[in-house]
Amino acid sequence: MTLDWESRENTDFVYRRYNVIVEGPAIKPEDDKDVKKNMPPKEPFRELALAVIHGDSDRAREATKTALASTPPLDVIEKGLSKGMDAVSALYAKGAYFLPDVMLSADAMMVGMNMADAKLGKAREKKGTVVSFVAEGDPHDIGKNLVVMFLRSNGYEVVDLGRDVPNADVVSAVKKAKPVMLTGTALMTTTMTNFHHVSDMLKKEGISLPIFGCGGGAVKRDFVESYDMGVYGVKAFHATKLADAAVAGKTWKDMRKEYPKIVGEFVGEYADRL
Amino acid sequence: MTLDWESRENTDFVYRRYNVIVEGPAIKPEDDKDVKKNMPPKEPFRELALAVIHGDSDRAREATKTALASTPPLDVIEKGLSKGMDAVSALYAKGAYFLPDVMLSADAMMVGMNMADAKLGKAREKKGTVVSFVAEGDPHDIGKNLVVMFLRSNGYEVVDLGRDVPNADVVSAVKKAKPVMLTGTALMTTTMTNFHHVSDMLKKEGISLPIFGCGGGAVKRDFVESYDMGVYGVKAFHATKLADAAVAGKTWKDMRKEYPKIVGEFVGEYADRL
Amino acid sequence: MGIFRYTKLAYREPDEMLFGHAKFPVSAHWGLQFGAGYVVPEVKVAPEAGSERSKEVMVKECESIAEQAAGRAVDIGLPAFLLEQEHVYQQTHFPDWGGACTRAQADVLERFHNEYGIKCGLRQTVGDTRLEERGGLRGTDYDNEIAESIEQCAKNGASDIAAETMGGKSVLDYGSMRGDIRAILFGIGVLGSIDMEYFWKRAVRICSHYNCNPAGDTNCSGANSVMYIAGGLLGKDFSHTGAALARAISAARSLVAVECGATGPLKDCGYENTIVKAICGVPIAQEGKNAVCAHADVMGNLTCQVADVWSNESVFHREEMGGPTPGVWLQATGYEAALMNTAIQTGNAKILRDLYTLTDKYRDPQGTLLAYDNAFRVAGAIVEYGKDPYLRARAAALECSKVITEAYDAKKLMLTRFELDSLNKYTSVLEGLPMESERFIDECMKEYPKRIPTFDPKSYGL
Amino acid sequence: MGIFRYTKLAYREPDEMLFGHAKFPVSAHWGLQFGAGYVVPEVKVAPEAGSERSKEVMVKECESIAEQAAGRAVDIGLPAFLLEQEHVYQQTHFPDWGGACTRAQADVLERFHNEYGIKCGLRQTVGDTRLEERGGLRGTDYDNEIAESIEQCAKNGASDIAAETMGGKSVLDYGSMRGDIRAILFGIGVLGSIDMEYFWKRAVRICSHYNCNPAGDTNCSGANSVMYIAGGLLGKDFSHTGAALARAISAARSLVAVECGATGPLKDCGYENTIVKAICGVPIAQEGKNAVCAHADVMGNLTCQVADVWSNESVFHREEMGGPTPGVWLQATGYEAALMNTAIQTGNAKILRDLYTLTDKYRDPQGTLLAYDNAFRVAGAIVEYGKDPYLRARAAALECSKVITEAYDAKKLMLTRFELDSLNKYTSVLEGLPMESERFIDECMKEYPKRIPTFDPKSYGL
Amino acid sequence: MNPRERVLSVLNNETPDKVPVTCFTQVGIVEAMEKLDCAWPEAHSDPTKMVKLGTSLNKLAGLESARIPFCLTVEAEAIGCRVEMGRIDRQPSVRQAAFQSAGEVNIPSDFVEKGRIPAVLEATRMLKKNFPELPAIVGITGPFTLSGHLIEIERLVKLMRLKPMEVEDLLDKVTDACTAYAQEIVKAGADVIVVNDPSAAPELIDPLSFKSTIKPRLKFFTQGIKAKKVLHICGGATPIISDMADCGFEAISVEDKVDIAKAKELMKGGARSMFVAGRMTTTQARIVKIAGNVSTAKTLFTGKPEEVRDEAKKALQAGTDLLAPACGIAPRSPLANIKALVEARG
Ligand code: B12
Ligand code: B12
Ligand code: SF4
Ligand code: SF4
Ligand SMILES: [Zn+2]
Ligand SMILES: [Zn+2]
Ligand SMILES: [Zn+2]
Repeated sequence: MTLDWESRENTDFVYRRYNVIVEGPAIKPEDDKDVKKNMPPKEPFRELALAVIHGDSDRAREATKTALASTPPLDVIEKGLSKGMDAVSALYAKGAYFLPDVMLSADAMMVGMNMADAKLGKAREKKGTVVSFVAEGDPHDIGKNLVVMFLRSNGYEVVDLGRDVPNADVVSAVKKAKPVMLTGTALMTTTMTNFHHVSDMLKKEGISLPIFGCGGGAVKRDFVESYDMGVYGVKAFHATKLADAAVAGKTWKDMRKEYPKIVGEFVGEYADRL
Repeated sequence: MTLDWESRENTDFVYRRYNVIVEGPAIKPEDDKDVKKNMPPKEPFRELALAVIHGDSDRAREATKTALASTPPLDVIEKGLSKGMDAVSALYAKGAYFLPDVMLSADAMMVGMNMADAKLGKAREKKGTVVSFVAEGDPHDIGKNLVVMFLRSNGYEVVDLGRDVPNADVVSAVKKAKPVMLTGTALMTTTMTNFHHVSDMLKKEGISLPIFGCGGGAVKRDFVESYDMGVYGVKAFHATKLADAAVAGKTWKDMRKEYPKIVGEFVGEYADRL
Repeated sequence: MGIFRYTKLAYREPDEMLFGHAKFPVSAHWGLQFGAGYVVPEVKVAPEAGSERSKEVMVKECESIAEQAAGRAVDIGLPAFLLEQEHVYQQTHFPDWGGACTRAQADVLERFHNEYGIKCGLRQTVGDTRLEERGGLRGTDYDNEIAESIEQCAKNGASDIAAETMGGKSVLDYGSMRGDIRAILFGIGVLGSIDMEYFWKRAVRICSHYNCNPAGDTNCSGANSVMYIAGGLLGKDFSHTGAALARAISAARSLVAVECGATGPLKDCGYENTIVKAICGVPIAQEGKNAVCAHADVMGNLTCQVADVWSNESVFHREEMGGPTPGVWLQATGYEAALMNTAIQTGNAKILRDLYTLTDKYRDPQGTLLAYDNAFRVAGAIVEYGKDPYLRARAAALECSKVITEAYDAKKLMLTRFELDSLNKYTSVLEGLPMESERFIDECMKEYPKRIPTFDPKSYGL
Repeated sequence: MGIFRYTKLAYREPDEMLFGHAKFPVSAHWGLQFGAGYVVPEVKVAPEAGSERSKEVMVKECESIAEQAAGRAVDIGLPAFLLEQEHVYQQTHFPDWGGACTRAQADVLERFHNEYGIKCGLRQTVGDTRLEERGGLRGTDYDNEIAESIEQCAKNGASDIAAETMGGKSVLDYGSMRGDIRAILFGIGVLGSIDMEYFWKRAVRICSHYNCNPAGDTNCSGANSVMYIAGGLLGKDFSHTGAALARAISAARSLVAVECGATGPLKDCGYENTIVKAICGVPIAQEGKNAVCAHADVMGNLTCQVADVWSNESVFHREEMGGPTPGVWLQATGYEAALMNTAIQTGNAKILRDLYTLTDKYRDPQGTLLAYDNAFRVAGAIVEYGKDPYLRARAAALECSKVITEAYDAKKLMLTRFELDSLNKYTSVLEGLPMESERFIDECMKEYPKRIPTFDPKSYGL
Repeated sequence: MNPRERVLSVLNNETPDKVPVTCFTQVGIVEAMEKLDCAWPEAHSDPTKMVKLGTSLNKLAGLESARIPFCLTVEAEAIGCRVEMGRIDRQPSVRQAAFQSAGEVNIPSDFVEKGRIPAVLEATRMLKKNFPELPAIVGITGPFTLSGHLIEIERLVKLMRLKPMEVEDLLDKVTDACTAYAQEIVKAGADVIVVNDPSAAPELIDPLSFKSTIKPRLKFFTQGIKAKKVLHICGGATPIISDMADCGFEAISVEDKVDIAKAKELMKGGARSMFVAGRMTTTQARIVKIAGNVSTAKTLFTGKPEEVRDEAKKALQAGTDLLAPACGIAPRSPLANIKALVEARG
């Protein structure tokens, strides 16, 4: 064009995109300020993280391949892919990402992680094992699936029992896997009561106490804290922080008290614990 | 100016002064062919007419004085002054004369007419009476003033109620003056509604229906024809033709139907009535 | 008590004048400024027929006008706009109507301002309901109502108050219908100026108590009536050169509001505003090619040249296929303002200004007069005699005559015989007028009171 | 029988494109030219409701529209203008009505041309009265009437014939209601193009027998419908990025009329005309800020950029305070055209063009697409696949997506999430479509006929 | 006015003599099943029991509703999903999706003759015949939720980003099926069709996808149905309220997460102006009726009758047009609480 516009115009006097003003601009995820400050600045890590953030499995495959040529597999996971997943958590938390985005990112993450694991040869040492289930009679498993996905992409071994899981099965799985933590999900008032039973059964078995996090639609903190071992989990990605805490030796009582500190953010449901 | 215009512009692509393009040389009004054939050939009438045509009040005063010395006052008016005014209307209608010309001619006509009337002693018989007003709340009276002027110089008695006239005053003036026609003018959407009220009030009074012509800026034919007695007047000088028609017994319904015929010319607003 | 009179121009040369830029910008609430480096679009819509039947209906009507305008502004991304409501009779006659309508519109604008951050302003133009033939212009009920209506509007959220007062109208009408330039000069230049002083001293005082600017006053009743009668190129009810003279005269009169303390933006229909701006540097509103709904002027582009607010003219409140008229016409003025603002922001404003001006400069003698360089000359003539309202009005007319004659002689402006003859005739009349205000007034007072029944000298302290 | 297909652009670079200038200017009777170095204002007014009650009334109505427009043109000194009459149903359905109305208007224009030397033109836009669900688009009575009406208009003095045909509308409507970009591509890009070929081969043949130009055809029923549904900035019934894609697609379709022999000026409401002009260099009409009577588009200035005719949009035939609408709106477009012509004559046209463009280039993604430099890129994508109507439509959409994405990436164009997400979604759909026309059509034919009851494949020879 | 007239008058945009107390979501509770011998799981497939249970809360508590069926698996089962039928206090649920990918989905045109659909249609006819004074309300699964059943909700959600065209095609097919099924129900005599589309809630998909992908289908659906229509979407539906209102339903039904007063406010806002057929018109976004929203999870299930009354009063104050539970009534909810709900209207 004959006129050089961009350098001179203060477009604010010519037009204003009110839709953008009231809805907020669509910014690229990597431009989000919370993401920006935690992004790995250097390659190949940046590209790995970006592939995850964009939920692009193909890109993740390429990036991992390239990275593995020069970088230790563990670094690929921890300094690259995982950082991407952290960004996704942040975006999900602030409402910029939605379920589909998170699931695609998880897929991309898994693609990379599996490649890295394969390269590693021997099984990568997991941070620990977690058992996850949806309460008996409850078909709502999306929340649980998210939890599993976050845990896996953060280096945990997860035994996923699925949905509508009889209480007895939960107990025997725990006996077998010896997890650092057990996650239960229930979305219905009529199914959440199963948590109570599971707690009692575990106690009865005298099993060394695993930690017990639960969340979901109808379930509220009061209810979860009404039985032993219960910790009310709020967001699916909190599960990883809770598991880390469990590995670090925190008990379910500590977790109830220190939830916001452990997950590292303000949590409405635990407002009284800040 | 920053831009150097004169040297470059081909103004023909920007504007064209059609008035300059179409105007021929100026001819004297009395040489106009339509005027010529209706001019009184003999003195003193010719001089009376000429004084009016030229809108020269002083000349009219002189001519009338001279004429009255030898001629009956009625002839002075009808064979002299009026002929001049007829010529003026013709010139106005064909676009050779304009508002100022007409106003000045009207002034000259009035000077002579008043003198003749005075000489006559008793009141000269008028063609009829018309009541004119501008709607309540409306200060726009130029159009109305024109109407009054045309009517007066065409031999009508006009009761000029002025502008911003309360509806009740209009009705009582009509009751008192028993006019052949009532002219209302309104230029604003918010004042024209008064016509409707006046119409209703007159109907309620059961007054024999006078004709009701209205015009002005915001007022449209549709609106005027939405109440009884309303006839939409387009040009101020149409008022005289309409009054003549009223005197000849045309009703408001006739006028709506025959407007273009009555005023004797194509009228855009009545295009469907041609 | 005298008022301040301009004896100097606000600008050193015409080229300093530019749309969107005034020497003395004005701020209004809701974030709006005038003349501060951008052009503000304006819209005004006449309340629908019948809406005057009750206060409630009128308030609703005004509210919906505001709502429709603001909605469209946001929909097409206008950064700012000014809503004007020209009072119908009742809004001035019953001051509480004026107040309530203002409040309703202010609330709408405030809501949009808060929700979208759009800059907006609300102008209330009171009606001049005074009638010379009904008790005169001063101290009647009509007159007092106007003052009260101004107060109500100012109090209820108007960002500015304007008017189109009618002082001198009786004499002006007489003159314009007869082509009597002396009557026009007397009506607009002398009587108009006297009445303006009366009217605006008071209006400025009232506004000063509120967060509301006294904007100014156009010579709608004078120069615009004449322009109207003059009509299009083929119209001949009044010569266009004569209309130009009336316009020049009106500048000397409209200036008075500013001398009394009005701040601008001067009202859009004051085609004389370019001249006034040259003198006092206040922001001005203008109308032109987006006022086709109401006027068939012959300078649709030219009036953009130094406008700070760009407006339509009162239009019926109804539906177009493109939506309700408040939105439609704001869109029209909004896009033109956007073009001007782009030019400002890209550094091309002076080029665009000149394109606007040149498009109409020689289309008609009225355009020739008002082209900003010529307007500047007329402004100079006015301030030369700045202290005397009569003399400065006369000087304005004579300079206008010179401007037009020169353009004609240079063969830039073509004139018909009718236009040239009447210009010459009027000029010789003007030249023959006395150089003393008092003598001129005496002469006029000998003639006009007896000729013009509606003329009420005491309305002007005469 | 194949038709000529464009595989090259008419201009070497975007900067060559300019308002008032077309590579291939067109002449019409009454002294008018298009694209010959000046911009022609256009006006169109819809006949009043009820005027269709008889042929006589309709003829009078059309005559008075012509009269009022021409009168105003002269009154404000316009050097030239184009009158367009968009047919109401009866004018096409009864070809003798169309002929008589044309004759009446032609007579008025001829009279003004003779009296004042004003240049004028008369465009008759026939209505597409065909309905797919009523016997299909070809060979029905409806279809034959259209041909006859074209002939009657051409014979009776029209200087050009235009249309806004509706081929593909059934599928397009389905697609736009569901945000289904594939259906939009199929409806406009494939079906629309097929029908255009059928319609315009015939129209061109008819016009060739008379002193009448076949002008062209906009995608009013397609891309404009989508644009309407998309609405203002806050409208969300269809994303504005999606509307831009539909617009890009429509260029590949509207081009077909020219390929069949249409000469321009292409009809005003084809916002895609900038793209078409880049390809074939014919003059174009455009509408924008003076079409507010009908459209709330978001690019009122931008569309001036390369217009050869500047138009309003159909407006009610009624009175404004400023006079009857034919005059009012011709005055509006006339003044804008005058500004452009001043710019041309003073050598500032490119600056003004860029001001127009930049005012709206980033107001909305639709403006981004149509800014002449970007439009030029899309035109390039079209001619690259010029031989295949489907592939070129797809290419247009993909280039459009690229243009918008780049502007967004460069942070010049702001987008909401909705706009960006839908753009991404549509783009991925488009990218996934087959590269063979036949396969695409097969796929579509498997889906749409059963879903869309009004869709009549045999109307397209499918 | 009888209950039917009362409910329909609201949906007809007329003024009822009093606000109806009704239910557009599932009404089966254990107490009623036991009292009237119409227990789950049989009541899911036996038309006579279905009618009994569907009208049970009217009979026992005066609720102004006859509502069938009681789950969201009827269509999924007919199309080929494996469904587990649950027990007296647990609804059926989909155990296995019918298809592995969106492209595979193939809905036989005779699916309305399969599974429990004939039972639902038969029950509808019986309702119409035997309970003329009650509004016959029949629920169906919304297109998005049903699509989720057919290919797995998570797969569906991911596809929305990866292969949007496949989702579009799938949704079109499923919408056609929903329409066909609903038309059968209307033919059988239903007064009101309730579309339950829980998976379209903002908890699962972002509001913009609802607008751009789901809303057009719902709009298309409503155009084809000649009965009164109600849309129920669970969860925190506030961000999509104005779009829900704009789909052509006479009413929308919302959960207790939604503040009814705010929802009404939101409906008023929205697009101020738009083009219709080349004309710019100022549209008030469509204002439709709202049903709801006494919490089923908390109040009706575990709360005391007084708490039910209080919450119902709040809903009335907030302007609910049809007083109703926030969603499907929990099967173990006490009958006393339903009675309290009805009484709360006062
Ligand atoms: C989608 C949905 C469905 C889908 C489920 C698909 C699926 N595969 O999951 C379908 C359509 C199948 C469905 C069916 C039913 N549903 Co449902 N459904 C919902 C809905 C709308 C959204 C649930 C959801 O997926 N949310 C998104 C996920 C991501 O959130 P989430 O699971 O809560 O997980 C989050 C947190 O809780 C946390 N979290 C979860 N677990 C854990 C664990 C740990 C350790 C941590 C830290 C965090 C954590 O992380 C996530 C956020 O990051 C809710 C409404 C609502 N407001 O929640 C109703 C809801 C759950 N459904 C309800 C009902 C009643 C039903 C039905 C009974 C309806 C019927 N009449 O048929 C049937 C169930 C039939 C049966 N067999 O019993 C009711 C339950 C009411 C009650 N009684 O308590 C709800 C609450 C709606 C309401 N208005 O009350 N439903
Ligand atoms: C001049 C003028 C004024 C002058 C009036 C001077 C005067 N003494 O008349 C002044 C400045 C005072 C004025 C004031 C206002 N005006 Co003013 N004014 C105009 C203007 C520009 C021209 C009117 C005019 O004189 N035309 C010339 C005469 C000769 O025409 P006419 O009266 O229409 O008459 C012709 C025909 O109608 C016909 N005719 C008339 N009566 C009759 C009767 C019969 C029987 C027949 C046969 C024919 C006929 O004959 C004439 C032609 O030959 C119009 C614009 C326009 N488009 O009309 C606005 C206009 C009328 N004004 C308008 C407005 C808003 C106002 C104000 C309210 C502004 C304000 N807020 O201050 C004020 C009024 C204040 C109040 N008190 O209420 C609006 C009205 C809008 C609306 N609501 O409908 C208009 C339409 C302009 C616009 N578009 O905004 N105005
Ligand atoms: S300018 Fe025109 S409209 Fe404005 S007030 Fe004067 S006449 Fe009235
Ligand atoms: S959540 Fe409630 S409402 Fe939503 S479907 Fe499930 S039961 Fe029905
Ligand atoms: Zn004015
Ligand atoms: Zn069109
Ligand atoms: Zn069009």
